[in-house]
Amino acid sequence: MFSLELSEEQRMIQDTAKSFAAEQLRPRAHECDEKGALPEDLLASAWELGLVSAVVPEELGGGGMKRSAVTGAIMLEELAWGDLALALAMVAPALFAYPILTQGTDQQKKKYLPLLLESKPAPLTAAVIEPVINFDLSELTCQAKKKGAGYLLSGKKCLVPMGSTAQSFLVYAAVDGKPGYENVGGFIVERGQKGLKIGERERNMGLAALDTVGLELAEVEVGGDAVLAGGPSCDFGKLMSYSRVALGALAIGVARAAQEYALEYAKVRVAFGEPIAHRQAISFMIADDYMEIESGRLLTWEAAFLLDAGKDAFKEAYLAKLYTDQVVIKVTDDAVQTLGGHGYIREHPVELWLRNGRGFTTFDGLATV
Amino acid sequence: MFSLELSEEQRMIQDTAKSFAAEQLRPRAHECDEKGALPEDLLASAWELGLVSAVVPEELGGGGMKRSAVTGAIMLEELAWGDLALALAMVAPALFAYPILTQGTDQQKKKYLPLLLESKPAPLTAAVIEPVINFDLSELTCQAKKKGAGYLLSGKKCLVPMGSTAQSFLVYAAVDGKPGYENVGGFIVERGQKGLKIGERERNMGLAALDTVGLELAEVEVGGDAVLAGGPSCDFGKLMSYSRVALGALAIGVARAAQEYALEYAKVRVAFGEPIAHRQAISFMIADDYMEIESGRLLTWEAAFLLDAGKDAFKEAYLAKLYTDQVVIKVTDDAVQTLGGHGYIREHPVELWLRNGRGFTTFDGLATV
Amino acid sequence: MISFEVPAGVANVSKLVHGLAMGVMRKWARWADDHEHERCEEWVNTMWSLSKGGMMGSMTGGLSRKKKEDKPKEEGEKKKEVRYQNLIMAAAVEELSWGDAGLYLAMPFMGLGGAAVAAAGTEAQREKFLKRFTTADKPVWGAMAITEPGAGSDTAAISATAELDPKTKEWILNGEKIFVTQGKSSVEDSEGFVVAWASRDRKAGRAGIKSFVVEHHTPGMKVTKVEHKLGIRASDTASIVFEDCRVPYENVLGDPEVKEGFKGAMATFDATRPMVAASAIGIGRAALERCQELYEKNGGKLRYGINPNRLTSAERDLMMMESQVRVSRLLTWKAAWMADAGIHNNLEASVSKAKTGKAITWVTNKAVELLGPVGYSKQELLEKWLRDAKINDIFEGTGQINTLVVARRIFGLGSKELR
Amino acid sequence: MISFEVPAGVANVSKLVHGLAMGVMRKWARWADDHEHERCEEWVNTMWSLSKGGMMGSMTGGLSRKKKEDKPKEEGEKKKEVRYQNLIMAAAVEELSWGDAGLYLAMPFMGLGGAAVAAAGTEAQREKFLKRFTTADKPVWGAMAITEPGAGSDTAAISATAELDPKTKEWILNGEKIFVTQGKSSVEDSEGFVVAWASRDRKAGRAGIKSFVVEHHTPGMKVTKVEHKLGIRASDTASIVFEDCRVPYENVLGDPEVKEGFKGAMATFDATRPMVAASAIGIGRAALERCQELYEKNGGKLRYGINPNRLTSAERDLMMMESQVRVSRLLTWKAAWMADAGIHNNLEASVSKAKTGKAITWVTNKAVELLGPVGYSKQELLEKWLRDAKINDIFEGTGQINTLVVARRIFGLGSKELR
Repeated sequence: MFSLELSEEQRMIQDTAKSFAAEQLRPRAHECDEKGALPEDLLASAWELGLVSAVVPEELGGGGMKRSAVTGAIMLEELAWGDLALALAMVAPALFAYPILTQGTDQQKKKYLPLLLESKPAPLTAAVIEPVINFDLSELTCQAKKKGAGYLLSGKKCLVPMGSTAQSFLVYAAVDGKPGYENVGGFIVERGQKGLKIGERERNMGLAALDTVGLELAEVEVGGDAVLAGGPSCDFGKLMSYSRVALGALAIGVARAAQEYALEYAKVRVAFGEPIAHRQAISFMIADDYMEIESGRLLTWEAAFLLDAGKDAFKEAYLAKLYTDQVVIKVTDDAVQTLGGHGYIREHPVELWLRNGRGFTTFDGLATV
Repeated sequence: MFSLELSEEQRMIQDTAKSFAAEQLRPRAHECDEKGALPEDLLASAWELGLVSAVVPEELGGGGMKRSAVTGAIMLEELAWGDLALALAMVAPALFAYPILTQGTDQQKKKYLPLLLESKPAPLTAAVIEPVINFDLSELTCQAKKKGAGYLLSGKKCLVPMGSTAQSFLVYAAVDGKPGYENVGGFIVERGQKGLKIGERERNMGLAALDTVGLELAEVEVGGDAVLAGGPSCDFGKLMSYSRVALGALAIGVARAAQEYALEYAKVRVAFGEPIAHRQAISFMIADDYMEIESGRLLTWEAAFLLDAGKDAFKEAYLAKLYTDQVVIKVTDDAVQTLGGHGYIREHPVELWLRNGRGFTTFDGLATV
Repeated sequence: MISFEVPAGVANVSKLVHGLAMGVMRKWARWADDHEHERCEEWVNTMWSLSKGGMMGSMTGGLSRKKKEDKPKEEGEKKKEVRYQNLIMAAAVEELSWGDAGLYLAMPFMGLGGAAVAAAGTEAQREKFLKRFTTADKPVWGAMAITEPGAGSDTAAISATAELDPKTKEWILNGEKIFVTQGKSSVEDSEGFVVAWASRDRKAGRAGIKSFVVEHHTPGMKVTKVEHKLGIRASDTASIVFEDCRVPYENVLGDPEVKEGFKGAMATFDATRPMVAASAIGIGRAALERCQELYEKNGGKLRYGINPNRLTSAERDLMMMESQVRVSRLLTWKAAWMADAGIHNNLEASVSKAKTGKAITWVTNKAVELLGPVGYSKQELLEKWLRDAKINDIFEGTGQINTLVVARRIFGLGSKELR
Repeated sequence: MISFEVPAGVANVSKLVHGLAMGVMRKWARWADDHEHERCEEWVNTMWSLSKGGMMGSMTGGLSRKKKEDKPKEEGEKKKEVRYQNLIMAAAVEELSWGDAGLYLAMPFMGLGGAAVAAAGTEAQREKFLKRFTTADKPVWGAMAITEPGAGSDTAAISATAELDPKTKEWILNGEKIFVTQGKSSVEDSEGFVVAWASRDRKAGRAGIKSFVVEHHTPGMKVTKVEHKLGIRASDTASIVFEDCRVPYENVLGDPEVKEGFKGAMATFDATRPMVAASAIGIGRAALERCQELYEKNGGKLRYGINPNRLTSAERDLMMMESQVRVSRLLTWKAAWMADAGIHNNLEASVSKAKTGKAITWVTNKAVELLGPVGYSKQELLEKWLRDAKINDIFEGTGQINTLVVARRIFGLGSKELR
């Protein structure tokens, strides 16, 4: 029944993520951003937390933990509070593995899920976003044409996380050129396959520390066994609802980081003889941000709860993402504004959060819970 | 060259309108609203100012003043500051007469324009708005079908100002059912014509003091000589640009009334030991409103200036109206908020301005300059 | 464990009250708006018969009872099942306001005055003052009188006084109260009462402020004005003047001594603010639903899932309206649930009120805007909902006051630093 | 008479500078963003040759000259033809920032420091300090140093000190300045100068604050840091420390005595704030135009004139972006025109800055949002424009500070009441 109290397990996972974020991520986020890289050791220690791999079924050697979107949302908020790039890098393998877990064939599960149990991050990722204006999940320009028992994939993708080193890509494409979520298929493409060109590391406003690449697919041939759910299409709407919940939680994490930082700054920064927190123009703005963060979190959690309860939640997850997209834009801008000139320089993290936060309206499919 | 200084003439007209608004309108606005009527004497004295009729050409016995949208905007802002219902009542005859002035045939001019010179408000008005959802000027549901030399008009109109007593109505309709501004025609319909049903006085959220009615037209037959510009269509885009400028100015007038009232209230209302103006949550909100009013006014004036310069200004007038529509909504809400409980009771005028202000998004074609 | 499952008790009340709202309230909504200062007999009588049947009591008793039941738990003690009284109340208020916010406020009911008695009164006071709401022959109202011409949000500035007559042991009240919801109904039109805030000792500031139950028709008390309002016109909003109005000693609520009485009074806001939010949500939902209905009737579709930039402007507005209603409800339910679970909810109560007041004002404005002439006309209720909704950003603490509470709490600043 | 006709002088400058912006600035924009702390030689040399040719002087001299020419007019005197120097400058700044806001700030130019000399300096000081900007062999920069680690918007809190050595008649400066635009270029990389604000008498508060011209490479002055920034990376933003830095007596600007020096210093904001707004407008227009272009290339149309609720969400956003850019320009032109016409524009200068800073931040954010992956990628300049634009809501007074100025003016309240 209605409650907003975390379960023991949720609290444990939250604590784990929170500590890791505070101790490992936050102190290194600036350096990672400036260098444009997440060091191997950081990725490895993040992976060792086992936050992504716990859901591998027991029969495949995993912990068999029940997958929970709510718990995932709680975890991702904390990680994104630490650093968004790392949080996205951590869940990149899940972008491949979780759809296999829920919709994959037995053969696909056996082949790929055990990779999550390795000590190093599994070299798996997914390709959803396309480098076009008005990119729309219901009208993918990447196409899959039937050929024999399999498909020929053609099109372009971008913002593929950890794509430079990934071995296997779950590529989403419109089957036979038909629009609509219901006609989207997931196709497993292996690095080195003929027709697959993996682009240079991308350069974006934010996420500099995260390895993202573009893909060009020129009639890449995919066998029938490499089609998610046995094909032709999969339950893409459900996959995207999980993604939206994840992105909502990540956006809230970034926003919360910014709001808390601005709040602390306002308490100590003195102007005109008093801390600027004493001015309503500052404190009301931050109070408003606090309320918007609460709002976005509850919307996201509710959508997550519905997914966990086996509901469709397509609308709820969509609305939650629309909402949190705007929350993170507002709050990170307000944080820079609160710090004034100090917010504009890269010594303080708020400008990084602003840059990262500007991507959420674009990040469809870039994370999952 | 660029200047925001009023000309002598503009200043004179502004002063006239301002005094009338302060002395005649503001003190009686509440009573008019509660009673749902504009007293005859008020209408008559407003008409006597000659603000609408000055443009009647000399050859028809008028003053032959050059029509200026800028001057009109200045005047309407002042009148609306006094009372929107009266301002709209005052310009209602212009809704009929000005299109005749600029686009009418000689015969139409001779027949109708001298009515403006009478001592009582000319019983002329226009019918633009339709009682439908998604009402769109470019897709009027009121239709004009060719019949002989004239047309048969069918459809519904609403928010026809001063319609209960008007003798002649300029009714806009889509000619032969074609969409687009370019296919809208203006048709003169006289009270009592067969097929014309003039509805009961309307009841709306605001504008209670203004007489507005709905019209039902069932194959009302209009002769060829009663078609604006000789027909079939007129320059409806231009007419609507003038209307948008007028509505922009009226919206700014209402908003300014509210902003000034809230400002004065905040200076004297004491809470927690000081005037509430000393709190940034209040004073910044009102400062912001001041800036938005300035913004809306300049956008409106620029569009008006372009019209006066003979430019199309279709886009500029449209954008100005879009902008001012939102300004008046925000500012009047803020004013009620500033007064708190006192803003919610009808003793103070802010709630009236809020109600009137909510209509601007709907008032297409309800005024002109 | 985090759960958004609606408790059965809540769902039942929602359903029950929704029927009432649909069946009785909606049909009188426009009439009541048009007939300010008149009583809607069918509504009052329906609600009175239900109150006497215990329905209102079961809905509203909870708000007051929780304080006693939710004493600090001993460590290790198995947590008691949460009883959701506040949540049930929020659900009921939402539905009533979905029906009509003015009629909701005008229903014969103990109101905030009764709630204060229930919360701060002794057993004897409860017995004496509250019994009437389930036993009287005719409808009865209760009211709360706090605001004064010179004291709105700044309740510490209250200038009404209560002097103790040592001879008769009576309180002598003097002062003027305004914006008393159902004030006239409570003290002139029924055998109800008003709870008036007054100061025993103006030098003591907040600590001197006490609340006094003043029975209907008490000599020296006079309703001097009933306001004409923007919205919620079905409800009477009265000015009440006290001139040497004598009240029995035992009618003071809580400790009559001058010491920290004020904090307790302010704490009732933690219970009432989420209810004001719930009322706003009911109105907002009514507007949203009607708007969606008309939009869809008119051939519009809501294409959830596509690139938001490709939605129509109306579609996007409708979705944002929907989100705002949902968000408002979630925040309100959080605050109510915390009260039910015995968790201090001062911050969350103000969050729910501040956010909801603003959000629903926006929602109802958008609804009118989206429907154009149809929205602006009195043929639909949309324009009325806009007017009704606005009060929720004003009474029980304006949006600004509630934001101030939120800011003070999250910054950990007092009223001297963050003013 | 009200007129929105663009004066020919303004139109000419716009056209001229637009060519420069298109031809030189745009091609280096991304490079300059990627190579923070490096000088873009082609740009600097191009602008230097133009400065020496007098172009920059003709553009910028106006800002300073207006004060002398626009002495209060005698009644009845025929009004002089307005010369539009401020408007011309605003137009130039808009175009330069349309090209690239970072490069605009980095151009060899007397900058705010030079403007202060021009506005507050004597004829001899102007001759001595400003001549170099048209005559030097190599590019020269001027800078203004106001902000300190502990004094941002609160310029009265400046703690840098200027002590007069009675023996040598030199000023001895001590203190740390931060956020000095083109600080390094002015005092280390060229034969320029910085105008530093320091207090002669900290007890005197604002009245004790004076500004001092400190020549490049003056001993005791050191650039201690060059910031890494969110945007406008082509421009250097330096920290400068003064340690017993000796400056000739005649380098003080304005009256060296302690009396009301501050108000004059603040008044320069009335001239500079509209120019900051103009810079924001240039960026916003660049983003708007590119966004419209890509939207239309992609098959989108802008259907002005239809019911706004029927527009697509992107269409409506684009129209609102367009309105915001237009509004910002109109407000800015108003403030600039008032300066040109000799009308006190303190309120309007702050209005233009406050509104524009916020409006253009929103516009550039929307542009990135509307274009999705294309907007977020560095392959387009949109993401850069977003980063560049934000500074305009911060420097020369944050949005909050400018709103405070507006509020104080319209309420007629002083800094003690409205803090």
